[in-house]
Amino acid sequence: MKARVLVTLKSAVLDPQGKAIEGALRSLGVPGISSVRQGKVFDVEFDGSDPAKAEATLKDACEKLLANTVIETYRIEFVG
Amino acid sequence: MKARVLVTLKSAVLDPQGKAIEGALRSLGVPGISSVRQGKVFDVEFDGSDPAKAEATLKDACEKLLANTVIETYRIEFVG
Amino acid sequence: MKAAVILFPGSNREGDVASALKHVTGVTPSIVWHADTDLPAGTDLVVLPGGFSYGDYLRCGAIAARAAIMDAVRAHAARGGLVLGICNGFQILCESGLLPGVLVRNARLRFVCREALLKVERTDTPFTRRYAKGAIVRYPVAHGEGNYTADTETLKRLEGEGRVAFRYVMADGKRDDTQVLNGAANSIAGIVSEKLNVLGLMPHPENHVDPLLGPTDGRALFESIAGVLERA
Amino acid sequence: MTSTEPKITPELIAEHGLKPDEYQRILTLIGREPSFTELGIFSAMWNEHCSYKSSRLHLRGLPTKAPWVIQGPGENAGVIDIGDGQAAVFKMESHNHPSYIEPYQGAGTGVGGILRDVFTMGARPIAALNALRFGDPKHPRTRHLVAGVVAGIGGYGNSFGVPTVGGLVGFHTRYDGNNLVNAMAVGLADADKIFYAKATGVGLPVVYLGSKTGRDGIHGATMASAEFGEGAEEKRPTVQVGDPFAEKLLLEACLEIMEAGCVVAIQDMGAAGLTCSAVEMGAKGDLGIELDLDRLPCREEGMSAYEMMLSESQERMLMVIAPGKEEQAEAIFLKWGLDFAIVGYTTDNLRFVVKHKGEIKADLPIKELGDEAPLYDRPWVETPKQQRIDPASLEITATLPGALERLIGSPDFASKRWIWEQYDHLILNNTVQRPGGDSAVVRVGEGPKGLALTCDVTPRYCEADPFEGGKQAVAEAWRNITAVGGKPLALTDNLNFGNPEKPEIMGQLVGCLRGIGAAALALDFPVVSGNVSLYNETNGRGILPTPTIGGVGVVDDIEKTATLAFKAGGEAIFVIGETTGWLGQSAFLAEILNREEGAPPPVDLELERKNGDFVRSLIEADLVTAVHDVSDGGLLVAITEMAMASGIGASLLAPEDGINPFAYWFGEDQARYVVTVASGEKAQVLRQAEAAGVTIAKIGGTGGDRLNIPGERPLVIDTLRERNEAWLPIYMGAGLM
Ligand SMILES: Nc1ncnc2c1ncn2[C@@H]1O[C@H](COP(=O)(O)OP(=O)(O)O)[C@@H](O)[C@H]1O
Ligand SMILES: [Mg+2]
Repeated sequence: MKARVLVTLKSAVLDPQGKAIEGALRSLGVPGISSVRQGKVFDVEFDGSDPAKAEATLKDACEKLLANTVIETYRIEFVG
Repeated sequence: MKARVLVTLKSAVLDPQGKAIEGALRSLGVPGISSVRQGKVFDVEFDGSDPAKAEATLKDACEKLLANTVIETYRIEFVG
Repeated sequence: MKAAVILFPGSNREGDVASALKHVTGVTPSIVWHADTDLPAGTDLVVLPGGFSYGDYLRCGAIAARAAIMDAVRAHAARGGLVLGICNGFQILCESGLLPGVLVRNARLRFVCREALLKVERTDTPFTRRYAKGAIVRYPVAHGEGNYTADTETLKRLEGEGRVAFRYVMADGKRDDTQVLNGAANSIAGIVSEKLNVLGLMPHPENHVDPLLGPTDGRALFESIAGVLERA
Repeated sequence: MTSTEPKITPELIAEHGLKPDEYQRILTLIGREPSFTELGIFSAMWNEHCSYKSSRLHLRGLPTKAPWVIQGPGENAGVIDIGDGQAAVFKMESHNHPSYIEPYQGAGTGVGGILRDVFTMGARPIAALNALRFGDPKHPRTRHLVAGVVAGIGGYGNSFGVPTVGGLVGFHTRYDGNNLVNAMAVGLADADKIFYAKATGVGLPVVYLGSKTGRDGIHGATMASAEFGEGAEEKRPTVQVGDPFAEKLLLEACLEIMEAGCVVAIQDMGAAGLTCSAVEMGAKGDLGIELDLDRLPCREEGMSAYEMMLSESQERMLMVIAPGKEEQAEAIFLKWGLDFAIVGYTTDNLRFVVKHKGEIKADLPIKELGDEAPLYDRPWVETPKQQRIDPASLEITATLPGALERLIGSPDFASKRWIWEQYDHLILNNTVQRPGGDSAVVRVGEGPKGLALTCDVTPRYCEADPFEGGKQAVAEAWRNITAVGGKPLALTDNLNFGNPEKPEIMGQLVGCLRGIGAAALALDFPVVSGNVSLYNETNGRGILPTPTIGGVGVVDDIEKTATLAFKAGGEAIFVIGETTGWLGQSAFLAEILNREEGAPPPVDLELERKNGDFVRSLIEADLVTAVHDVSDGGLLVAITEMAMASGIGASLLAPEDGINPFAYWFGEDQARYVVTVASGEKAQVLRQAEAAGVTIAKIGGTGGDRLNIPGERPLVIDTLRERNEAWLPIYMGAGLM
C-alpha cells in the first residue's frame, strides 16, 4: 500500500526558500507567479492493506518525526 | 489560482534522506513502513485564471528551476 | 568536573569541543554513544556537539533528538545539570523540546563559515559568567541552517524573560535584524532554558580557544562552566 | 555464455567506447567472443579514465622518488613521511564532466571520491582543497555552474567534516563547455600503518562495505572520457547522488576495523566501481578473484550482472578480511549502520570470475585486464614557440592605478571569499592559516608541526609553452609553500587536457609533463599521485591545457609561519629575485590589453631554489614580517594583496630608468617574493642576501592607508579592498540564488 504525506510550513512562518524561488522565477522571466511556498512530500510504502491502520501509523510517524509541529502542518493522502 | 508542484527523485536515484528516515522510523518503533522517499512540494499562487496558461508557466518554472531534471521528475496538480 | 560529549552518527565537531574543553579546563570529556541509555555516573556537563547528525536529513537535529540517549539528557537537564548544545547540538535541543523554537535554512540559503560578532546578553548564566557584561566577542559560525525562528509569542516570552544569551551584532556593536548573517529572528545566536542550565548556540566557541589558530574569545565560556562546577 | 544478454555487435562495441582494434585485442586475449558483462568489464578497465592509455607512456618520465616518499603513484593516494612516525596521504582527482552535467552532485561526489581514496589508505582526512575553472562569466551557464559546484563541494565536505582550506578559481572562455573541478584531499596516518590494495592469501573473503548498489553512474567512467557533443544532455542519468553522511560513517567504520587488525587489503569503489576495485586487488596481489553477485547488497530490484559490475554508486568499499576476523569486522560495520556482505573469495588461478544466479557471467584473466590494456604512443607535435613581447611595442592607454584597479576587480583576481565562506574551513580545530594566503597551513595533531597546502597552475602559460608552463605550475606550488615557511615535500597532479587524439593536444600533454618532471626533479618535489582527465572538449574546441599541481610541504613549527598581510607601518618592502618586466602571457596583457600573446616567463629552476631557500631561511630566522610570492599580476598586485589583507598602505619607489613602468609593475618574472622587514633587521637581511648570492631590492615602505606609486594618484586601500571583494558576490547575486 502506498501513501503520501505532505508537510508544509504553517502560514505564519517565514519561508526563505519560497521567497528565494519567487525572486529567481521573476528574474528568469517566468510571469504571473505571485507566491511560492516550499514543503516536503514523503512517498511511503506499507506492508499490509488496512487503510485505517496505515493512517494511524502515518499519523504516529508524523507526530513523532516527519513534521515539526512548531512550524509545520501535515496531511496524509492515499494514492493506491 | 493555486497549483501544487511535486518534485520527486527519479526512482533509480539514491535518496539518502528517505533512507535515513526509514531507519529512524524503525528505531522509533513505527511498524510496517517498508520504504520512504522524500521529495519537495511547491504551493504556487498565480495571477490570472487560465489553467492552460498556468500549466505552461509552471512547466517552464519546473524545467528552469524547480526541478533538477537530471535526477528529478515533477508533476503539476491544480488544487483550486 | 565530569563532562560527556554525545556522539551521534554524523556528528563531526565532537573532537573540536573535546579538545577545547581539555585545552581550557584540563578536563577530558568522555564520548557517549547515541544508542546508550545512560550518561556516565556523576556527569556534570553534557555537550551536544556540532556536525551533521544523520546527515541533517529530514530536518537538522530531528533524528538525533529522538535517539536513545536523549532521555538521559532530558533527565539530566531536569535535575538542573548543565547541557551545552553547539550548532547541530542547538538544533537537536530545539527538536527535542529542551529549548523552544527551531533553526531553519539561512535566509540567503548558503552555508556560511566566517567569524561573527556576538553580544553577550547576560553574564549570570553558568556559561557566560566570565564575560564582561555587554561584551562583544568573536566566534566563528559554520552552518547552513542557523536561522532561528519561533512564533511571536515564544519570541516575546524569550525576550521578556531575558533568555537570549548571545545575539549577532554588526561591527558597530549594534544589532541589525535585516543584515544578520543567517536571518535569525531578533538576531538570536543563542538562548538558555528557563533555569539557565541549558544553552544552545549556533556559533562555535570551541574553535576560538587557541591563540595559534585565531582569536580566543571562546575560552571564557569553558572557563565559566568549569568555574561553576568547581564551586558546586 | 548466457542467452539473456544482448548480442555483441559492432555498434555495441562502439557504444562501449572500444575501438575496433581494441576489440580485436580482447578477442586475441581471451580467444573467444566476450559476453555482454565481459564487454562491460573490458570497457571499464580499458577506458582512458582507468587505463591511462594515452598518458601512461609519458607519465613514466615523472620523478616519483625521494627518501621521504613512502608510496608513489599507483595506489589510491601518495604517501610521504613527515617525520615523528607520521605520514601525509594525499591525491587530487577530477570530476569535470559530471560537474558540468549536474554541478551540485557532480562536484560533491568528486569530493567524496577523493576523500575515500585517502581514507582507504588508513589515513584520517585533515584537509581538502579544490581547483576550479569556469567559462567566461558572461556565458549563460557559468553562474549556475559556479553556484552548483561551490555548494556541492561545501555540501559534501562540510557534512563529512573535513576543513576545505584552499584552492583556486579561474575563469576563461575556453572552459565554457567544460568546467574543471579538481578536488584534493590530504590525510594523516601513522607511517607504519598504511593500507594497500594488494590482496594476499588464497581463499580469503572479499567483503563489500558501505552503501547499497544502485543503477547510478553506469557508464560514468566511460562518459568521463568521452568528448562532449550536442548530445551531452542525453547522458544525464549517469550522474550519481552523493551521501556524505554515509561516507562519514564509512570513514569511521573503516578506520575502526583497520585499527582492529581485520584488514588485509582495501580498495574503494570509484570509477567503474566493483570491476576496477576487484580486479586491482587481485591483480596487484597475483591472485584471482571470484565474485558471487547474488550476495551483493542492491538498492534496486532486478539488477543484472552487467549493471552491478559497472555501477558507480558512491560510498562503497571492497576489502579482503584477515582470516577469522569476519565477525568482528561485521559487528563494527553494523554498529555504524552500514552494509557488510561477503561477496567473494580470493583464488589462486589468476582468473576474474563473476557469478550471478547460477551462471558464470564473466571469466577473464585478471592480470591481463589491467596489464594488457592498450597503451598508445599517440602522435604529437610540439607547440610552436612564441616571441618575447617587447613592452615598447605595446600601445597602453591605461594608467598604472587604473590598470591595477581593473586587475584586482577582475574575475581571476577578485577575492574568492564568497566561495570559501561556503566551506567549513575551521572544523577539526587545526587551521593555522585560513583561505586567503599563499598556502593553507593545518596543524598536525597537537603541533608544533603543520602541513602547508596549495593548488596552482597558470593555463595561459601552458598553452603558449607547455614545457615552461608545466615547470611554472610546479614552481609556483613550491613557492607558495615556501612563502608560508614550509619545506615543500611532494606533489599530486591533475592533468586536464582536450582530445589526445589530436597531435597538438597530445603535444601539450607531453610538453607539460616534461616541464612538470623537470621542475619536480630540480626542486626535489616528487610526484606521488595524480589523475588524468582528457577529452575536455566541446564541439571540437579544447580547454586550455590545465595541469593542476597540488603541493604539500611541512612546517616544522606553526608558530613560525609567515603570512602575507603587512604587520606594521614603517617597515621596508623588498623584492627578492630579478625583475626584468616580462609581459608575455601576463594577466596585465590579457585583462587590460585583451591580448593573450607572447612567450610566457621562463622558469629558472636553479634560481627558484636559491631564492626560495633564502626566503625560507629568513622566515626561520624571524627576519621578515610578511611574505608573499609574486605570481600572476606581478609585483604591484602582490603588494596590493599584502596591503588589502592588512589595511596598511605602502609608498613605493620608482623603478630604475629604462624599464617600462607597466612591465616593471605588472611583469610576471618568476622566482620572486615580496617581503617586509622591520627597520632593525634590514642590514642583516641585505648581508645574508649578498652571502647567498640572491638578488634583492628595496621597493618601498609600509605605512598609511594608501598605496602611493610615484607620480601617480594615490589609491585608498579600503577602496581597493572593496573593489576586490565586490566582484564575485555581485556577479553571483545577480543570479538566481
Ligand atoms: N576554490 C577555492 N577554495 C578555497 N579557497 C580558495 C579557492 N580559490 C581560491 N582560494 C583561496 O584564495 C587565496 C588566493 O588564491 P590564489 O590567488 O590562487 O593564490 P596564489 O596566487 O597564492 O596561488 C588562496 O588562499 C586560496 O587558497
Ligand atoms: Mg601565492
